[in-house]
Amino acid sequence: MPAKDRDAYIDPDAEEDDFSAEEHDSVGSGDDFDQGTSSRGGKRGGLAGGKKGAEARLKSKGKGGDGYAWEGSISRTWDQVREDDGGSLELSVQEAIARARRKKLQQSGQAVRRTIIRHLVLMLDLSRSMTDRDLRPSRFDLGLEYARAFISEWFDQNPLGQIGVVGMRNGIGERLGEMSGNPQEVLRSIADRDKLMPAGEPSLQNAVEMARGTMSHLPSHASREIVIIFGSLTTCDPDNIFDTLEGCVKDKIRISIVALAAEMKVCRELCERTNGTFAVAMNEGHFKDVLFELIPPPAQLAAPAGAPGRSGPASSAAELMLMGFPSRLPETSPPSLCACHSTIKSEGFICPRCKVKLCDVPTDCDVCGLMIVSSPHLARSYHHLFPVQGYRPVMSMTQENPAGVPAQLACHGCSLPFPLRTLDSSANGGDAGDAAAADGISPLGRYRCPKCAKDFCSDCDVFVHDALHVCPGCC
Amino acid sequence: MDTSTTKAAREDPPAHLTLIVDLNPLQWELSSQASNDTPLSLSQFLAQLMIFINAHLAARDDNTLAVIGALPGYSVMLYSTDDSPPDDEAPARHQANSFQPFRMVDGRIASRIQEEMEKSTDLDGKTDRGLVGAITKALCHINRVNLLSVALTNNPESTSAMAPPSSQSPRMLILSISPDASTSYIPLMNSIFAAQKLKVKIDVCKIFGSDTVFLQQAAYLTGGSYLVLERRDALLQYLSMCFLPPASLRKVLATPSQDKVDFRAACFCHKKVVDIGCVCSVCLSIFCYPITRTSCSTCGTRFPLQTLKRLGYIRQPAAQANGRSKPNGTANGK
Amino acid sequence: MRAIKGVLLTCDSAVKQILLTLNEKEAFIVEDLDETHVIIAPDKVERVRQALASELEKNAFSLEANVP
Amino acid sequence: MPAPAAEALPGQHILLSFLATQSQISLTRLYSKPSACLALFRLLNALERQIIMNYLWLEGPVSSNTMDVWVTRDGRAPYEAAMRTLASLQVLPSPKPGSNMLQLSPSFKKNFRLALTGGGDHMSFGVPCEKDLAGGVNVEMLDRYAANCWESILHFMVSSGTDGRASRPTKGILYLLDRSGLMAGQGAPKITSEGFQFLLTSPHAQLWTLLLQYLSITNERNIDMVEVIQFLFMLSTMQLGQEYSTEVFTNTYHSVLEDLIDYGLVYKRNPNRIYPTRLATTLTSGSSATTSSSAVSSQAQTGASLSGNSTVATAGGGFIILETNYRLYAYTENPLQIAIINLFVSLRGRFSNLVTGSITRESVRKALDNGITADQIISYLVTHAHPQMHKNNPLIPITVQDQIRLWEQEKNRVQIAEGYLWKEFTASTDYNLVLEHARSTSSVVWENEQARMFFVTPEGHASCRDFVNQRMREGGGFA
Repeated sequence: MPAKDRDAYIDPDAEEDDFSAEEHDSVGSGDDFDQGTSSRGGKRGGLAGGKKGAEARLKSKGKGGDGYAWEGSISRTWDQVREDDGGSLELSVQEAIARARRKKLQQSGQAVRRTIIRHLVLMLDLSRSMTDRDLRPSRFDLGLEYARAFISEWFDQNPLGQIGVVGMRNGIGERLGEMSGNPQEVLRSIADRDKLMPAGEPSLQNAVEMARGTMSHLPSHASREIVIIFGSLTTCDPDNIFDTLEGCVKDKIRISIVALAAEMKVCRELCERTNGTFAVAMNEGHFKDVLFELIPPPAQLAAPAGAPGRSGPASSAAELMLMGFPSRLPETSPPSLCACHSTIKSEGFICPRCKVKLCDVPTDCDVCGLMIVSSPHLARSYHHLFPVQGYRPVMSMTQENPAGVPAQLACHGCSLPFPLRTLDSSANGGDAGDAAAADGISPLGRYRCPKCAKDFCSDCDVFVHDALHVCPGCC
Repeated sequence: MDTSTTKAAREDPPAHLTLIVDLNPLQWELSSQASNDTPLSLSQFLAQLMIFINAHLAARDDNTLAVIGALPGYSVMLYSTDDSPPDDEAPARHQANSFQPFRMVDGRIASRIQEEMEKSTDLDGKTDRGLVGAITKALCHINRVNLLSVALTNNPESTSAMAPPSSQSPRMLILSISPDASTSYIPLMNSIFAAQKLKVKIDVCKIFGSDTVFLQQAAYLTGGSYLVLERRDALLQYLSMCFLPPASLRKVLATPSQDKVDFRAACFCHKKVVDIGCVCSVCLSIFCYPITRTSCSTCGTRFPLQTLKRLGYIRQPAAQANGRSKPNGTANGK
Repeated sequence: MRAIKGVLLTCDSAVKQILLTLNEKEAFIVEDLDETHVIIAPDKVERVRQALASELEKNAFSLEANVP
Repeated sequence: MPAPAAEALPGQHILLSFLATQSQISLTRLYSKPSACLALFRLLNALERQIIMNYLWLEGPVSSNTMDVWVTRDGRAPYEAAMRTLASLQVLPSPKPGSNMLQLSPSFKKNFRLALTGGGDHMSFGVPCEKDLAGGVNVEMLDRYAANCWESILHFMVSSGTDGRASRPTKGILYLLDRSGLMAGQGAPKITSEGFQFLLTSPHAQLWTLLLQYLSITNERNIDMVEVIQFLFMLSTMQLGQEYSTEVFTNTYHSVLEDLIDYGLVYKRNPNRIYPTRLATTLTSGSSATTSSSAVSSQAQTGASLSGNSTVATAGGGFIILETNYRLYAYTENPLQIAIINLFVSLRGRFSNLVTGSITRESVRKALDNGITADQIISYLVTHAHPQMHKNNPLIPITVQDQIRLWEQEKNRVQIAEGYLWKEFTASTDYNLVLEHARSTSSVVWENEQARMFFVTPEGHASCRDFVNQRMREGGGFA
């Protein structure tokens, strides 16, 4: 896979989401590991924020031993906040948030080809190490919570995908949920917390082999991915795991790991060889961020949309699929038997080919095998394929506006007027202006669509790119 | 007594209504022609619309309103509650005969529509762009208003931690007269999903013209009502019965629901509505079946030969290949 | 068969015991019905109420008194 | 609460229950003003409003079945309640027996349509005047004025219980307070327990309590009640900050106007011109959310007391912080608020913008003795909680809430019921017979089968005695 591909997919998020970025090294360095093993208190500090902060806290906290739960949950708030010169906190927080948002936006917008039909095995570490309480309330509970959120969000963005769930405990892989395209079904498989109680050692190899077996029969146009939430620092394998790795590479399975403890060589190797991502969660928020980075469909190839002929190696996996678009029967229609559960129901969807009634879409028709999707399902994925171009920050009204064109008074999206004077850059001096420019923040609070040249406010900018996926000016 | 009034106030949060008015002059011209069973001209319609707006504002002091006009090729915000009020008109005796807020809102909307209609005298402009633009603008506006109310919540000055951020329970009502435009399918669908995320109900009232499948889906997917005006002389009755009640009331007084929703999609090659189609696995473009091409017109991917064979590939005569957005030289690639 | 005018006091059993004690000083109970009910003379209600309140008040302790 | 003419249904505005007791003729006359129709419409709940809208544009009567089909299964009960309310207000009179055709009252229909469409020549929304720029009258000033007037009344009530330093309000107000049972005693009136309860309710509720009382004495004063209501409704549809001419007012309006100026609903600077204050313009909006942000921020104190209205969440000025150790900090310097807090808090210290104190058994006892209930104290604390408090869940520390309720229960360890004890039945049949009768009148307070005794209320006693006597006369056997 070309390096470009990885760039589009991996987010250099380790630095980005922590606001005191320059205070510590990139994720998963060796130091981090040492701290994690040497003392519990140090570990928590290491996760919480920069190492300097951690050391300072270690001294003050050293005698207190483990500390109490409530200490842990509040100890993080100030990591993210730094006073600006005037001593005001609010501005720096808001700016940091705005910067993070804008950085995220800047990455999208380039036309990439993405895998829409995805198959994913979500692997949960259910070993004893998950009972650790360095993430609140515990690694296990937090992991479970985020896994559920991950699944809901994943299906929201990949309506045609399927997820299977595998657990790792007592040295074996446990199949918790079969591959399924129904979010409810997948969620049900990890709904019962008591059945998933952590025990024993994890085995990466066993679990990966199990996942590989599940996905081996899949057609070539579908992606095969494994996402592992890994809390342990060991793996208990029956055989050479690197053989498994070779197998995964051969089968084009992409492995991504979110480690909760520290970096392990074997984990990074698994990810790097298979073009996946590896990340170590530093704290609760960061855990969620790195996990959710894995939700958008991975880019397959950095070819601009609509450019013909430039078919890369991945295009060999392209397929044409026959799909049926059903019509929905109203609740008032006469009840009849459905093909999938043989129960009598009045509402349902009619397969356009064999006219049999089905309960829910998307599904494969039980009679003729046609893949049945509703057009909204397909449409849900379109925004990945036709992303809105990123807006450029407007730096100054005089430079950017061609003479004779009056400046827009109100945001083209929400129609709320722009502030007449914003964050007055004159007061802060040129310094602030430069810094803002580097971060892609407009001092005027205006962002301009390169296509339709309309100005938008920062809220609408984020909304358009995060949720709407349509530029109000261009459409 | 105090607690009881408090409770009643809680059950019934202020409502936000965004009206999207289709102002396509061509369609209104058609609608007002005497050859129709019940001709309805724009001015008649606006008179009734104003009363509907007044009824919405009358219900509660803090009900908010935004009106967006969809004109051929563009859309424009006509009125929004957060606009600063205009300069005071000279008080006059006749003003004692109407409620001041109504007078102000109605006057503003009427004059803005007048302005816009004079600007766009071009009768055969494109119809579609305006509507989707209006919907996206409406969503941006609702999003912004939501954000503002959240900001207010976090502001220590106000004490509304108890109130959910979306106490506004926004709704959108599209008064449509133009037909579907298939080119706006993707932006419209994206808007619908954004509306779902914002929990905005989209109501659609089709005042003139045939059913629009896309708006039907919009109403269905967001839980709103879709209504084709059967008797256009009773517009006001329809509006106040079906589109005035906020979401909480619709649990008590039913509003018309759709019996059948068409979930078919338009194919990308001929913009035909299809029920079985071929879908490109890379970009999910829909093509009609049997397939007439060897590569995807959207992403340029070439399809494997055996698949084409399996799906009954028909080599298409070159003469028929016009009228689609086909990139050069890909149709006969293999 | 007989009907007598009176005031029905409904109370908990602790209060009932206090009432019985008070009754020894000054009889006001007309009929002792059960654990939680007594009938008392209508003209003595106010007196009983006050006596009971001051009796209960003896058992209430407050931090206030100790804090300046 | 001083009882208005009728008990308010839960969630219903007290004015509506008052109107429901009025004659059809008065109501029809009331609906002759479009502004009155509009104001009444705003007092109704959402469902009732919607039902009106459904009927408003229909020309002829409709069969009730036509409309009923739209009601969902779950909505049946609220729908019927709404229809009852509308019928009692004569807005949508119930159909004549034997028919099920419904339509809005013609007078209401005509004038509410006029209110929505504008037009006509009824002058019921007030005749605005040219702006008088020199006057220095602005919204803030009006808010201050209204708050002063209203708070001086409340302050007088509070201080009457203690030292009575507050200035005496006018005679009219004193009479009203006396009539409504909020204060009692000639010469130097004292606040009653109803009065204490009154103080803890929201300003909106307080205002209407007094105004209803005002309406109920219109008869003695030979003022036309319908016109008074019309005038109040007219004020409620006026705009804050706009000056209105009084030239078109009727005599009734003029005489009422003087009283309303005392209450702070109206501000009068020039002859023949008035400004409605926020108290007036929010009379029928049922919510204070319209309080302008300037009022909230620039004068947090007056804003708070004015807007501590029905919508708790939007009230701009919570100022009370209550800790789990019963300590209370109130960020206020408003004497009225301090006086009210003093009703149930033992205050310790006073600073320039802060009063501290704690909730103690004694202080709550004192409040309970004044007739204030535990729920009222708690709801007052909730309503006026400082924004910081809203981070807590529950808002008021659970220990404090429980303790206040326990203190209330402690006070009520003995329940007292007057009545008669029936005893010494010779046969159980006699006992059962009489008891059966007493039960049928549901007057049995206590019974004991073993001892053959039961206790009945005085009314039940009379009925039982008659029953027994009759039975004896008829020769029915009593042992």
